Amino acid sequence: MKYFVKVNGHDHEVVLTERLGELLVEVDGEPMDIVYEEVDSLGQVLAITGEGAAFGVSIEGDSQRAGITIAGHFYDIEIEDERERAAHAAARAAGAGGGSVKSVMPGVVVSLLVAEGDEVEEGQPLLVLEAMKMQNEIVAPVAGAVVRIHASEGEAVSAGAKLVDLKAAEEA
Amino acid sequence: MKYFVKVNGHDHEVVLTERLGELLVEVDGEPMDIVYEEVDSLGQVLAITGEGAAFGVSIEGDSQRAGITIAGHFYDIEIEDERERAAHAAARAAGAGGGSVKSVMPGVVVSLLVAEGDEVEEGQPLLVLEAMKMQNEIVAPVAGAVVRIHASEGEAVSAGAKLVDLKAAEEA
Amino acid sequence: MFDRILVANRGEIALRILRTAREMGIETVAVYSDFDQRALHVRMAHQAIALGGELPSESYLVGEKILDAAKRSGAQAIHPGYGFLAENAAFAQAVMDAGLAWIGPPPNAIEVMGDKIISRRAMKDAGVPLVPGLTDAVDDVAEAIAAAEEIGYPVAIKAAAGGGGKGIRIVRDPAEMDTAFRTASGEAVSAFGDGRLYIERYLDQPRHIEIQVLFDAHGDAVHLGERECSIQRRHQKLIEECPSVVIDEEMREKMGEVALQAGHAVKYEGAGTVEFLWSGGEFFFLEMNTRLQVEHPVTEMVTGIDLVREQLRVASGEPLGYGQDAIEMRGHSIEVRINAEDTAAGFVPSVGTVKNLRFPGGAGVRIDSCLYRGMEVGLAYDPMLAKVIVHAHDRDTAIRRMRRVLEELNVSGVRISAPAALAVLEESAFQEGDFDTHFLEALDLSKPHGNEEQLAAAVAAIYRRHRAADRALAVSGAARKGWRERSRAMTSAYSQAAGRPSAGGDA
Amino acid sequence: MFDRILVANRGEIALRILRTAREMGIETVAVYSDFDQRALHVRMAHQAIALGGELPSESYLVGEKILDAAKRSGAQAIHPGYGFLAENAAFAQAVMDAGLAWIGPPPNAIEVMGDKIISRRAMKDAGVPLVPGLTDAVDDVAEAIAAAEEIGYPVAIKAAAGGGGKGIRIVRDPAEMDTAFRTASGEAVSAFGDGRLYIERYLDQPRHIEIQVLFDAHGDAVHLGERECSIQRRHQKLIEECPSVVIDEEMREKMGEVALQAGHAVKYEGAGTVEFLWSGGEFFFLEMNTRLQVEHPVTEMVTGIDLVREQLRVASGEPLGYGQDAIEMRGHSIEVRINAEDTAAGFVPSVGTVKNLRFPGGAGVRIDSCLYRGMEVGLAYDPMLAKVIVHAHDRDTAIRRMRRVLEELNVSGVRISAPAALAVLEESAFQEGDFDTHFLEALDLSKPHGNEEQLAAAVAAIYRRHRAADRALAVSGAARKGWRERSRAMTSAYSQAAGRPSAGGDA
Repeated sequence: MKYFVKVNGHDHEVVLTERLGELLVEVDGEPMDIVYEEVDSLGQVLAITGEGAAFGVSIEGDSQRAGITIAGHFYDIEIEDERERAAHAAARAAGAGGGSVKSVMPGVVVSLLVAEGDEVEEGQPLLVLEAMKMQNEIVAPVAGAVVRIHASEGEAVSAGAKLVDLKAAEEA
Repeated sequence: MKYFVKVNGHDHEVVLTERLGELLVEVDGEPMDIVYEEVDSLGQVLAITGEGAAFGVSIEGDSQRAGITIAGHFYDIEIEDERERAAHAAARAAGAGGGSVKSVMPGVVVSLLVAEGDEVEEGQPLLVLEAMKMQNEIVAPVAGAVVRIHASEGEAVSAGAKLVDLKAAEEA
Repeated sequence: MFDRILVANRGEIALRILRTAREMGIETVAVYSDFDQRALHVRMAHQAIALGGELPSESYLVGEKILDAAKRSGAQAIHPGYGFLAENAAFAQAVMDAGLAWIGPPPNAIEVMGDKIISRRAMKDAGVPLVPGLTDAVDDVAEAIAAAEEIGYPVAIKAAAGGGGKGIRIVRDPAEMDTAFRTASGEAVSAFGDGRLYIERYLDQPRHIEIQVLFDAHGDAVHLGERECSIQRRHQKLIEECPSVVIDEEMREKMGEVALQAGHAVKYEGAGTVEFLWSGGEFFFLEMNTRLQVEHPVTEMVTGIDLVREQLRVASGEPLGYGQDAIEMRGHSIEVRINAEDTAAGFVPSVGTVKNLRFPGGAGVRIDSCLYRGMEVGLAYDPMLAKVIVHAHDRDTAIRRMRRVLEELNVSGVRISAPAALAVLEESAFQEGDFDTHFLEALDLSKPHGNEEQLAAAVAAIYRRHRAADRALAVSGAARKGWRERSRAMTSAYSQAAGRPSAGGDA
Repeated sequence: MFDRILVANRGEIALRILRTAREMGIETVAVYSDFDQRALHVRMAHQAIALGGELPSESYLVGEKILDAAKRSGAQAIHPGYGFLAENAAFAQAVMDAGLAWIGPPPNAIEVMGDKIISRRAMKDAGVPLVPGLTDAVDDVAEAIAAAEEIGYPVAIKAAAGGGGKGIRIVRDPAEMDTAFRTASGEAVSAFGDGRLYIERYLDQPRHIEIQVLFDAHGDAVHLGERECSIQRRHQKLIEECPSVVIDEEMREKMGEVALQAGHAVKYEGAGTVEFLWSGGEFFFLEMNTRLQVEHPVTEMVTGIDLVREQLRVASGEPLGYGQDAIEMRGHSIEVRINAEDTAAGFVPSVGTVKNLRFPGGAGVRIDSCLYRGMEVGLAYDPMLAKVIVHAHDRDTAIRRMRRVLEELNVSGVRISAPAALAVLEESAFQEGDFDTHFLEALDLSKPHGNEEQLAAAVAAIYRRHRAADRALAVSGAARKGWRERSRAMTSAYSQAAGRPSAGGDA
């Protein structure tokens, strides 16, 4: 099985092949010699690669998105297998042409600075979001038109919630 | 439901009664005011009794036998409900008249000091058990006759394994 | 000394205070909101009193509930920790009016130091050096621009009632004043209910250096040297250390003297911190924190003095019993704050349930933490979950030790600030002591700092493959699972037959 | 200094050594038996080399495997920890013959000190005070009785090759000699393959007090004060502290001088411990441990010196660089060993899988542990899982701190020795410093020491009731469980397509 693994935004390909009861591991086209040992059911893994380089690895997440910690550093993981990648590519193609500004953190919308139909510049503040008692301006990532506003003033929003739909100027 | 709970060898009775969705707790005939809150699935419990005395409690074990740690002290628990108590009492009555010396720890039998049929005094060494590299003499708890020897020299035994069956002198 | 004290706080600071009290033979009373029913501070106290309510505003911030809990528990004194009611002069007064001891400075000292404008005026009178600026609030943008011309750009606009970085804006040019003034004022109103702003000079390559002081009720006082807190972002500190590389013995004495002067001016009692901005060998009074601070452990590690113990001794009327000569600083200590936040995405808060938990160990390592497996991390409370503190004979070894410690630490279920701290510790400029308060914001934390991407990719793929195999086996496996493994913890509050209210119920 | 070292050990001591090496910028190589594949020391090292085999005799005790691992990993030196090959002179020689540095004393020093009879003779020649007794082995019971008459009863029979309490018997009367001689001899043969016994006076109310020494390769040496290790059972220590309440500055200097004399007599290098029996102001040489000891952290806490760091410095040829004047003792430190044993049932070993794990935190607490959730505790290896060490400004506070710490500690899945240690710390005689080496054995640990029996009974009943309710719900609940929750961990060792042997395979 081939996996497409984005690690901190960088693409890697991992191929796992079972042969005679052994799992052969290939990363970015090169075979990787690895001992993989799960310590518990909480995502603690021992990995020993090559000539004995040892790593205590912690992994958490679901089948699409995971976080890995190795020696204190965090690796953000997005993973797709071949079938998923094909399915996702088809979905992206179908949905192209629009864009949503999402909340990167949970918080409360303190004030809306634009209205539906407004034309906005890239970097123009769209709304003020308060999280952990700090106020943050959420700005337009591109120039364009405000198609729809999903949040109202005083509303609590969760991380990943759609705030504003924009139609990019070049699409208009 | 009434439970017979032996705590560090001392008998206590706990009655749990559900009334209108609340569990009423009675210990040794007295009502106990208790907040019981399970923190996780690993046996961590918060208990607050009476006027607010708070305890972090750790519990582990199975439905018959458990260990509880409160503020660093360990409580050995044997628990039976009414039905189990009746069943166990019947079993004990049926099996009366014999006694087994059991291994209190896992180890290896280094030497047997008695043979089947021997008469032994209370305190007389029956065998030498080596555990954690220390040799320990296992002695007869009562005077009597050696009915059967379950272990042989060099044999590894687990904790709780029967070593020697004795017939007490007063039963002879 | 007290027989029993109540700790009006939660999290790591509640535990930290409970620990010292226990070690002094003092009984401890914890209070808790409904959200915190399973918290470690509840389980580790002798008594626990429910305050009711999920939010701070319904629990830890409600003075009457705290006072009622103190009365019910028979506590003789209240320790407020930091945050919540710690710098609330009215509450301090109410505690004393209720006949209880307040483990903190006199209400008047809190009040004076709590207002930036009044405190600056008081400090000016006491001869404490201030950052060039106005001691009065500016009323509008025009006044602000006039003031800035007088002081010289760049200037900082700050909320008079502020703290923790809220309501602060830097202005380098008159054109920026309008926006800055409006947003700072709005933030100040929303955060403190007080929109007054004042203006001062903005210093270049400033370092945040603060002096720990201890005053008894008999007029005696000592300072315990400095803490270097320049590794911060939006005035939220991430890494603190003691001593500072830029402070020598002479400078320490000078700053210590000034800090004691500041405290004496407000008749301070107990433990407090005088914060300074340090720039090119000059230092200026910023504010005085009239409470125990988050970063107090680095001072404890280096001086060997237990600050909570000293707070309790002072509050019970004991004299300090030692002078400045008794204070010796040994070795070097560093603290890293473990916050629930995604530092790679601009330090946004991270929420979740703590799953795996592995703390570092070994020599010279101190863990002040409220973390436990199964803990829920939400948005309603402070994101600081733990502090990791190291001590070693010199700064270089302390940095190496902290790197080792952060490499050992593992918390899963929420994102934590440890990788950002590790990135700072790996920077050679930090290692050489060459940094200021802008260091952390200038560091690109979105860029990955680990070098094991291929390994991470391989582990992720194998892990996913194993889970898929598990899922295929799950149906047959479920029947074999024992009765002790459960998918979630259960909760019950039982009251006795006689119908007395449960101790865990609403107070 | 070395670039890379191999640690030929496991458990907490392997981690402890790895930690200091990491902090010194030295790369670390771990070795492990099949049983230890998931162990923390494997996960925390830079490199890990499998030795193969489940038992110590198939792995950590096989010198050739260790040397082969060192060669493969490119390590320049080997640290043996304690136990296993640490006091094996032949192995030390083999390491040196292989061109590697041995982080320990010269083979000859190990050899002389490893034999009780030879070492006593050497110490007698060096003017070190010995317990009245014979320096020669006694061949039979008659000779033993004659020797005992000369020395005076009570006497102790000890194995010449012994250690750790094996092969020791106390004889108070000639009539007891026959049995004692036979069992001691048998135990000595089985434990050490050497049945030789010697006899010495048995001291009343003896305390086990030992001196930590450090020698460099250039003839310089310092002692680091004493450790009080009298809380022991069958010569297995449970609680150690530094300093000892019975040792004043003058006595410390005297014992320190003698300890250095002992080391100089065998041309010692590195860290070592000279053990004394102390009785009524007199002290007598017991033996010298030619390695780092389990209880070394209490000395580190009080002196501020990292003993492993000093071992590495000495082994790499560096001079100590400081004299006796530089050694200052500050405050008081106590260590408790956390063993997997049921102390209520006579300290029998406890086996199982570690489930819950909660370590204490706060100021003055050090955790040296190899514990992790899911760890299997078996019989093949030492039952010591962790050491908890505290430091405080005085002994009274250190005791209170340790009590607080043991109250916070929670390990479930195996029984641990912490409740026994807590029982000792709660005894007023211990608190007053009034104890000897018989204290622990005289304490009735089968008697419960906790006072919350009724609470325990109630919690047990409610817990059981909840589990019964879970069981009733289990079938419907199982389907909802996610793919990440599994009943057991999975293991795989993969090798690459090209067919090179896996690094995790047999060496």
